[in-house]
Amino acid sequence: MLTRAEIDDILKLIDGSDFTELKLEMGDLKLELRKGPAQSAPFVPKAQDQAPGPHPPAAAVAVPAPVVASGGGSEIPAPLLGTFWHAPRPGADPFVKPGDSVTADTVIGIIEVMKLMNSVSAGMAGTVLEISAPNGELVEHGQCLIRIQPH
Amino acid sequence: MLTRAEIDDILKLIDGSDFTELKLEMGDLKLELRKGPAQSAPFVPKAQDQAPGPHPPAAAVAVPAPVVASGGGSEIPAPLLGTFWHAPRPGADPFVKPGDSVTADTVIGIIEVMKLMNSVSAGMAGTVLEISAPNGELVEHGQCLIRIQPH
Amino acid sequence: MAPIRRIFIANRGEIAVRIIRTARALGIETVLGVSKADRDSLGAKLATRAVCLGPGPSRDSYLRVDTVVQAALGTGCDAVHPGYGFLSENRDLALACEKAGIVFIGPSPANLEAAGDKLTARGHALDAGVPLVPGGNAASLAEAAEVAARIGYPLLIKAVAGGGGKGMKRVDSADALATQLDMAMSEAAAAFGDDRVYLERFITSGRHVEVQILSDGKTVLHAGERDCSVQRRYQKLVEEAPAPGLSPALRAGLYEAATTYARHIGFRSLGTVEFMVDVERAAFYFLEMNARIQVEHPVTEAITGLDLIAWQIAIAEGRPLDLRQDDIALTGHAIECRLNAEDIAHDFRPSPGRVTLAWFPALPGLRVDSHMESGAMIPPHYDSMIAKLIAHGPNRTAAIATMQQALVVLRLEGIATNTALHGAIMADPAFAAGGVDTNYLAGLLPRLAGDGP
Amino acid sequence: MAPIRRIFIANRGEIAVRIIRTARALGIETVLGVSKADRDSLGAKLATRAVCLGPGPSRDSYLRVDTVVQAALGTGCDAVHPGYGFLSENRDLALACEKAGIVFIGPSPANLEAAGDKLTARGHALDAGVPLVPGGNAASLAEAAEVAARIGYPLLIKAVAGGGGKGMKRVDSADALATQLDMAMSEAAAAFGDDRVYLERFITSGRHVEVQILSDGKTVLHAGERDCSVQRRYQKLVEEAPAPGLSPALRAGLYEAATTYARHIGFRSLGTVEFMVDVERAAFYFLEMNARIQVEHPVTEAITGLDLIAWQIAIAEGRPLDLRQDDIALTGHAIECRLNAEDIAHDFRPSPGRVTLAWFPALPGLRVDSHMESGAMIPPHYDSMIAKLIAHGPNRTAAIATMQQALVVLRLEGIATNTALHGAIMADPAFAAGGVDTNYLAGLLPRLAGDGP
Repeated sequence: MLTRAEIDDILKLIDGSDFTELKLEMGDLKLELRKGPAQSAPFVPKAQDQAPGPHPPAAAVAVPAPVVASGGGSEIPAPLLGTFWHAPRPGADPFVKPGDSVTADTVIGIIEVMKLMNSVSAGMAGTVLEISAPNGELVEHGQCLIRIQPH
Repeated sequence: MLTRAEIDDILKLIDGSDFTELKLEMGDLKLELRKGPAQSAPFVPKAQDQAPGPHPPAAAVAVPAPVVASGGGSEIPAPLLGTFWHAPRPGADPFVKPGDSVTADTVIGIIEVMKLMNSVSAGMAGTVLEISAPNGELVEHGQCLIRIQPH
Repeated sequence: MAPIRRIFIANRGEIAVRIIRTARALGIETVLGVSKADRDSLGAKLATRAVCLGPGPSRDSYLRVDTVVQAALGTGCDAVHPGYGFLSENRDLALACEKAGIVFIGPSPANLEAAGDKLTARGHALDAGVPLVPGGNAASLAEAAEVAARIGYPLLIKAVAGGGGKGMKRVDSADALATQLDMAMSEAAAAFGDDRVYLERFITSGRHVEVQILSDGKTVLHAGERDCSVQRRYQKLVEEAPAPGLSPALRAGLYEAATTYARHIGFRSLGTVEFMVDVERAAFYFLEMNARIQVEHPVTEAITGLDLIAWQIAIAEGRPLDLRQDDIALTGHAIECRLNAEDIAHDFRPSPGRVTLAWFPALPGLRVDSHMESGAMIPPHYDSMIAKLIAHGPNRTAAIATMQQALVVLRLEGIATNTALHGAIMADPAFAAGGVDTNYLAGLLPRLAGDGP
Repeated sequence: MAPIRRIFIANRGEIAVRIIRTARALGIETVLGVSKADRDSLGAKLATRAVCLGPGPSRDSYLRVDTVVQAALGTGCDAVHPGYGFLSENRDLALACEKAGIVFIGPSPANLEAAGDKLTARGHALDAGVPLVPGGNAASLAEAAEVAARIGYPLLIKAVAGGGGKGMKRVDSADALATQLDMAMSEAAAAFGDDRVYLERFITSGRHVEVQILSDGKTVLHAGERDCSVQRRYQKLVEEAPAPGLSPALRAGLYEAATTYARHIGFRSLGTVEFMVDVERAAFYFLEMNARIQVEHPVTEAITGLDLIAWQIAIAEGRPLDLRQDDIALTGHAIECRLNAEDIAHDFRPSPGRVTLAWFPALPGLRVDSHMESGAMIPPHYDSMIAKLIAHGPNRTAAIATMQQALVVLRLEGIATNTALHGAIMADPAFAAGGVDTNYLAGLLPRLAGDGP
């Protein structure tokens, strides 16, 4: 498995070099990296450009497109730091569970920051593979919340 | 072009990771790296295991197999530090020049260490592409002396 | 109050590393809140744990009170250290910590209001009988013109919530007032989220001298003064302790004014009372009180032997200061140079980027506070300060000599730095003589560029 | 003699970095000869230039006199600094430099013969009237048995060309002599390419005290003494200056003997005269003279304020020592801990590998000499020492406190280190009392492991 630290190392290497293309194969994983303005970087977790400020509980936070392909799924990162909730309130059904189909707008959870509830949407269409972040625990900015198999 | 520092960076990266295979394409250059005992590493400049001690002028130094493939040629590294001489004595014809065919045993130059002359052989068969190290100047251990297109 | 076990550090850069150093020495765990741009920073590696607060820009990460408190709670921290800058003097953070049952390692919300708001601070100085520079606040151009008419030109516009020179503008005549007021207010809004400013008479020739205060709310001690007169556009560049050439009477007056002020507002924590000193007239004016640890605290640590961060933590834990004024002896002389990633050849523009090589020599008497290491990335979002060199010697000449050697020997590559400027200052006879005023650097720069006299 | 402009450093690790530090301060360029294993070392980055001498094993790179001289000539160096260990006391290198017209930053070939060969050194000590431990040389078992019969057991076998404990063996009785002699001779051959050994009475309880000498060939000065009694298998682990608890008379006697010896052999450079001190009897014995800079030189630098590498270079340039003995004042107390990459839980086996995190705190009074940085590789070919912590304080208690804090706060990860052992030594009441002898550590280790009394 590629660890986050290894990915960072590769990025650092690419960052400081004149490479235009890098292919890496490791077991199931195939990694291709290209530099250049015309191609999209399919690799780097992208931060939201807009600050996820405190907003009403129902306001959907635009989640960036999934960016890390590993083990056949895409990770949906936390757009902001806070407590991650699987369901709208204690005891309620979770927003999503493994096997569910989601669209880009499907709410997958809530991130609470000091009593302010920020809903998080999937940002892409696909099938939920795993709920990665535990219910009611702190997630940091960029941490994987759930994994989705894209359609 | 891949610089030496970039190669070192890649090696460091590979060294510290669990990668088994790495493919790198960059313009004309195609680089493949594999780890594992059964496969040869076609990439790392290999140091001689025997110390190139002071020996008679005519003694041929076993040069390691060429290891860095770049721009279509293989680099023949200096087996020891010293002054590199293109010819057996000042004014004489050089041992080899670009376009010459060489075998593994062909002497390609002399490395002088404190008046002791160490002859350096090509270590592989091929056509000389370039004499990389200037005549009469210091070469360090591992520095590219000449480049050869393997047969 | 219970001993602190885990500190959430709501800061970055060298001060995060500095706080971690003392926390480790005290056996306290640390959680560092980092922005995305600081994920691989030295502080993130040295902290017991690092959590990502948000994207690079400060307003989305380091300046978010709610996120900081949530992160501190979520990681089980029992205290927050705010460092300097960012939220360090933010009353909302102190209040939110209080509400959440977390120790704020700094003064009380009331202290922050009394000291942090510069207008309130001036009022307290008046009440305490501490001399003040003439000035007043202004929420509009009309009010500003009124104050200006009373105090005269040149004058300074300063951010009420400010510090570090941000939102500070000099106005030389009435026709420049409107523009400079606009700029100061928008800078203040951008830097502090608070556009309030006030006006103050500009002291044309003065020295910036400040007194370090430690107080547990009952015992108010000073730890000597620092001279921070070498400034560029109100940004301190070189600091030293003690201030060269002060008369014993002037020095005693400063200590007395500073402790009186701190006592007057019931201050409890570490803080600094800043003065403008008119050496010729042996006069000084209160400028402001900074209710936090300061960038230049190491020069005081060098001459006193105190670990100020450790004292700050101890006071926050509610422990009484078991020190008397006589226990704080000042030994030798210390100088600090702030190394910034900026291009002095191109109008000091910031020079973010990848540091290819970072190495500081292990010189006797030299301390280096830095988050730099080879391969470190200097993000474009923050302050350009990347290292502080602190030279301590038996006297000022020895400290300068050590600093000169450090500046020559260190390696900081891949980015532009102001190292050469520090070398020029240390080699300048006027600086060597000691006691330069706040105009000094503005005069030195053209001389160095060769277009001055 | 002309000033040196470019130094070839024939060494590696922390001492290469140390030499580069002073060279940069003096405006001298450096070329570092590295083995293939050290290509990416900190020293290689800090030197003006690095050239690869050969493969990793020392005998193929750092120990090759011809390659070193060729590299120095080929890179236009006008001087060679040999550091410590490796070729630092190699007469052939000094001669080859002389022949090639390169300054050897060390003593003359004649000095090296007089001091470096331990048998000759003993002869000179006898001539100079400096007290000696009874002993004699032995090229065969028969000769060894003869010397042993004269001096008695226990005895020590030492390498004539040796240093750093290599080739040194203790023999407790006649039946162990043959085996230990064999082992000592083969170790000596492997380490120094010279299998000659000599025998010496083993002083069962003594302290290792050494005197730092500076001499320009005319003026012979000392820079105080160092106590290096905390040793494991004749490897120094902790050193300090001054030696605790020496009477003024004993200290004066050591200084007198050291300078007499240096003067007797016409020594010109930096060197150290080592003694075994029997404190109870107020007696001391000459052990050897090390004609090079030593690992533990920073404790002397701390208490004298001298830059010993700078003085070594100045003497090599032919400049007279413009110092008198009175100019060298000893201030405070300094302690050095040698951090080794070794696994103290597994019989101190070396622990080479990749250092994932290296960070040392910027504590006032702490100096760190190291070639470590995050990501550094510790090759398996060399000495396991990776850093030296030097704590300097107004007194021994303060120095120990600083060292304790440094040991707790530093981060050295990815490899095993002996940091915890140093922590245990600093916390041990016997060490804190001062004046332990060379048996101290052998007694402490079982106590720490819990299987001692």
